[in-house]
Amino acid sequence: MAAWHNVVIVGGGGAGLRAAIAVAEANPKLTVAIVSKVYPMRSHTVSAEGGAAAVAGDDDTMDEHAYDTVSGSDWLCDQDAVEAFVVEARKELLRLEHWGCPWSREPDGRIAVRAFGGMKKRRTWFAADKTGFHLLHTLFQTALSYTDIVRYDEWFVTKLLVHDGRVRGVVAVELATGRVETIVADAVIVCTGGCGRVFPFTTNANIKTGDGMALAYQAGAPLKDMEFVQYHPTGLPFTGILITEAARAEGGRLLNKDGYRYLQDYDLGTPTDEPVLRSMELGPRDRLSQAFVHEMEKGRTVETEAGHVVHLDLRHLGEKLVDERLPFVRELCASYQNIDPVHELVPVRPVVHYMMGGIHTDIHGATPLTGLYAAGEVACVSINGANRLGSNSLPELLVFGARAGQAVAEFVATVPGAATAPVLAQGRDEERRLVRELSGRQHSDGERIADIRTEMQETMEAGAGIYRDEASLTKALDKLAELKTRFARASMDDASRTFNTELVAMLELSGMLDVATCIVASGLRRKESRGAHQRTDFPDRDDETYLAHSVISRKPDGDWRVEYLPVTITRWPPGERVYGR
Amino acid sequence: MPESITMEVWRYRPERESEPTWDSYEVPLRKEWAVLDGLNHIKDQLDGTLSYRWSCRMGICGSCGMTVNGEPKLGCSTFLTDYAPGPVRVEPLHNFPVIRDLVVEMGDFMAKLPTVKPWLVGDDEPDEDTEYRQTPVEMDDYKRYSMCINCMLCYAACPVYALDPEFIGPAAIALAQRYNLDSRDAGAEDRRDVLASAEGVWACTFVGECSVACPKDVDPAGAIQRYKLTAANKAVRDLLLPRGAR
Amino acid sequence: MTTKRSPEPLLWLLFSSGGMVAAMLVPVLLFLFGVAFPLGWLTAPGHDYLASVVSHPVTLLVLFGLCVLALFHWAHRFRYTLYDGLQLKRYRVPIGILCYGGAIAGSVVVALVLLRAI
Amino acid sequence: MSQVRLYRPPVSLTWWLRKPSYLVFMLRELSSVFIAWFVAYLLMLVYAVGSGPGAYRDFLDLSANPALVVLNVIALAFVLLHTVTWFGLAPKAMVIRLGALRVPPNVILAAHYGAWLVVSAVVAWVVLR
Ligand SMILES: Cc1cc2nc3c(=O)[nH]c(=O)nc-3n(C[C@H](O)[C@H](O)[C@H](O)COP(=O)(O)OP(=O)(O)OC[C@H]3O[C@@H](n4cnc5c(N)ncnc54)[C@H](O)[C@@H]3O)c2cc1C
Ligand code: SF4
Ligand code: F3S
Ligand code: FES
Repeated sequence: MAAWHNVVIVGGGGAGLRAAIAVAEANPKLTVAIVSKVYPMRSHTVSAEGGAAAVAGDDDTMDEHAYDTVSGSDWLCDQDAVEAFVVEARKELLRLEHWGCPWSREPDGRIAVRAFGGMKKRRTWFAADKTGFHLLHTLFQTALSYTDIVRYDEWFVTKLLVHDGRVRGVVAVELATGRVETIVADAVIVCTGGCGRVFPFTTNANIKTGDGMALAYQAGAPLKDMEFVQYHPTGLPFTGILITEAARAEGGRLLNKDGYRYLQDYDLGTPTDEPVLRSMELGPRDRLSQAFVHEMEKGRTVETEAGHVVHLDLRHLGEKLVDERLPFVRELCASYQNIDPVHELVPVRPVVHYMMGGIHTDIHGATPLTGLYAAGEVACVSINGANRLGSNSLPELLVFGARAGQAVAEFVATVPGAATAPVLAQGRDEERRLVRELSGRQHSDGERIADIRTEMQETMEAGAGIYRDEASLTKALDKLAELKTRFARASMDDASRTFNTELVAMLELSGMLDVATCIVASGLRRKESRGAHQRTDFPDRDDETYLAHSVISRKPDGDWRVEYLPVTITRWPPGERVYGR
Repeated sequence: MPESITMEVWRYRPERESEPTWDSYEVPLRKEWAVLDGLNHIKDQLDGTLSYRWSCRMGICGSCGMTVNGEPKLGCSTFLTDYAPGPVRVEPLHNFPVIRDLVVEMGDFMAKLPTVKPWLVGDDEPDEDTEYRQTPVEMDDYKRYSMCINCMLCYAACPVYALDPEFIGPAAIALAQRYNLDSRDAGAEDRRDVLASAEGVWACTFVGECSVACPKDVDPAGAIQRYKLTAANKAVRDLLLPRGAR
Repeated sequence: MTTKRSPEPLLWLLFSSGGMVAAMLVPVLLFLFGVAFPLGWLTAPGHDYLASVVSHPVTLLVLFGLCVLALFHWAHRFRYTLYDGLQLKRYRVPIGILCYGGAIAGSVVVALVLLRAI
Repeated sequence: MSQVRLYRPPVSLTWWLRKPSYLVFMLRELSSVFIAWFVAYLLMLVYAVGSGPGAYRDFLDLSANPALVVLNVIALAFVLLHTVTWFGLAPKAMVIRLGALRVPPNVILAAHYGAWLVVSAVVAWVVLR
């Protein structure tokens, strides 16, 4: 069986939906399909809390937003991409407003903005603290009005089909029936989001398993800057559920076990009563997470059953402000931690949150592999460099989702139709492989998928955490290789074709092992410390050698190769990252 | 607190059986564990064949709707200790066809949703460079109805939906009202045919359980009730006023 | 299934108005005439007085409104009770005729009885 | 989805016994029958009043019949259930604004109960005067 569309978009999160609308708008004659392993409105974008950044007030300028982003990235971003980004971010957020997004407002009806970490001006648009939820539902509901957008809800993409050096479609499994289908396309946009689940303790949802990165890598497209994994300083200790940065932007304070605002000891400024932009609690995430590690080493954190924590203090904000601006934080603390932040301290610790790296694309979302595009967290354009600023990701997926959609619409108009027979043959091979996987793992002497996954996650935490070094990374790499061999023999309980979630977990793990390997291998090669990549054996930034993107790609023999690409610098030469002074 | 708790899980494996059965599992009882954590423990350690949906585990993605001890709940926001000493009975959401185990078929809702046009219908092209003004007071009018996570608990709670699957249902109507009441929207008239049909608000007999079940305090029952009043007023006006004067 | 001609909104308005007047007036009337007087908790008013009250135009109007609306309230609700409680929605046509026919017939009786009271 | 064999759980005829809240709903719906009964009873009363003192006395005697009293007590209970549930949902349909302020639902609720007391008092006064 086979289906055909001009454009296939893998992923129905913010980036995927925005791309689909862009294609539909650019050329209504094109048929566009969204293939997503969950219903689009369940995508992880729904969890984003804090907000989306774009210049809003008269006191702010595009240049300032760009500068904050560039310095936040530790100069590893491409500045042409950032310049395009800051201009279009505002347009996109307004567009979303016109589509009905319930942005929080000033009393006079204008959009309200809040402060956010690493930003020098107030420019984070928000919808209380459910920004991603409102953004995703607005996009999803708006997409419903484009009746030409076809959806494959709860279909899992297992392979990108490449023929003659060009991506020609995907193979996907319909979860409800187990049916495997080849979906032929003139171009594919991958919008599958991040890969936080390769780590044990993450804010990321269960679906964030880096499938798209693995699909692209397997198909021969390179991955960029994979060593940069963002830790968010404030996750709830047991679950890893995020307490948004907005909590600090509204005035929340971080305290160590002595009730001391410890950030002042880490060159992040001096404590003040009112939050000061780009200072103390409003410093960037990499620096705050690193400060935590040092506090812990000094024995000044609180030890709990769920590991070491510090405290986030929101008590002085008062009930009214919390309910108006941070209702979800209150709800989450009550449900998952059994505390009321209006009256109690919130225990928090750093948690894996976001992937700066991803599929290497240009500023139109195009990858080096013809016909393959990527946007959203799965892609690396790059505007985030070595450290993403909070609230830049939501506008990023809108801006580059839209750009990828427009670029693809142009691309498919120009390319000739190609032979489909070899593509369908590849599809049938993939179907046979999947059937083999399903039946071949029904033995009882293999390990459980979940056990291998847990071991992989622990390996990543130990080897590629907030601080890493040669030894830890090498050890992790060896361990991952061992896990790959063991994974090949792992067994499954479930042979059913109907909604087989164990099969999904198996396919996800297979991809995660690749993604994890890329993270570690890229980290091993970068012998410097920059942004989120901190090597204890190379504690300094080395612009001489490493002001460059690492690009990892798969060699035909299954091994990998790491290369470096220059960083694009337009107006802001590398400088020192200064916060709080 | 006991060390463990029994979870009785409703199973349906269409390839193996035509009728549902129950399986029992012993899972650790931890104070921070939600029902979902119990299921994950079963899936990862005891029985890989159990199927259910989940993703965000923070009550916002709407995937994990299930019936826990007879009530529709989000598995990730319902805690095992609240059911100690057990057993906890977990079933799929009521009122939906079941694909397998705890996974229900919600295609019906997905098909109905677009019929109420849940998107902003504008009067004219907005100015690209500015926002529509909307005061917090105007936003209050619809804010509550915009909080729906499409979790389907309200459908599982509504007996009318069970009896009359044609009923558009609580969440879809609440979402239509979310746009009807938005000061930026001009589409109320477009939505009226569907909302004010026999399968729309008039099918609802105000059981009110939808609002009780809703984990996000959307109050779909209120949305429907309000729309009944609106639709009735409109109908009277249509009846009394000549065409041109409307 | 277009709204514009569906009788549903008007029937619902009758139902709701009936629900409201019934909620306001029926408890006290039923308490007095159905429980308190029969059980002798209170003395029933004399015939002459009651006749003069009943024949007052305002009373007639109120009683007429109350009875007719309450009947339509019954018709609407009872229809859905049959649909839901007994799962009879497939017989919606005969049920509709039964319920609203009953309410219309009842209203005629109401009118006749009240006219006699003048 | 033709290939999946969906399981369609049957809806039992006594679904309203499954949860207390469903039962309350069913009883609430049944209150309409007692309201209809009240209309009939009221018409009997009016008819009797219109027919003269003798008929009125007969009606009073009839109304004291224990079976009828029991019926009316039950009816009263249902009617009260109707009143309470009816007032309970009224604020849901009504959104009343005073300037920028939305009248809170419990104020609307209280207003309904207030009106009920006044109406009941007036009726009682007219009847008992
Ligand atoms: C808790 C949390 C809070 C955040 N808060 C903020 C914030 O305040 N501001 C901000 O700017 N950013 C925030 N972020 C980051 C931001 O939310 C994400 O980076 C962004 O939402 C990613 O969107 P996406 O469209 O790229 O992917 P997602 O929304 O993750 O969507 C991925 C899509 O791909 C599909 N998919 C994946 N694999 C497959 C497959 N194999 N087959 C088929 N489909 C597949 C999924 O079904 C899904 O539809 C936050 C992140 C987290 C975790
Ligand atoms: S209205 Fe409430 S219960 Fe219904 S789908 Fe929306 S969030 Fe879930
Ligand atoms: S439960 Fe059902 S009947 Fe109406 S009030 Fe809610 S939709
Ligand atoms: S897992 Fe997302 S709502 Fe429960």
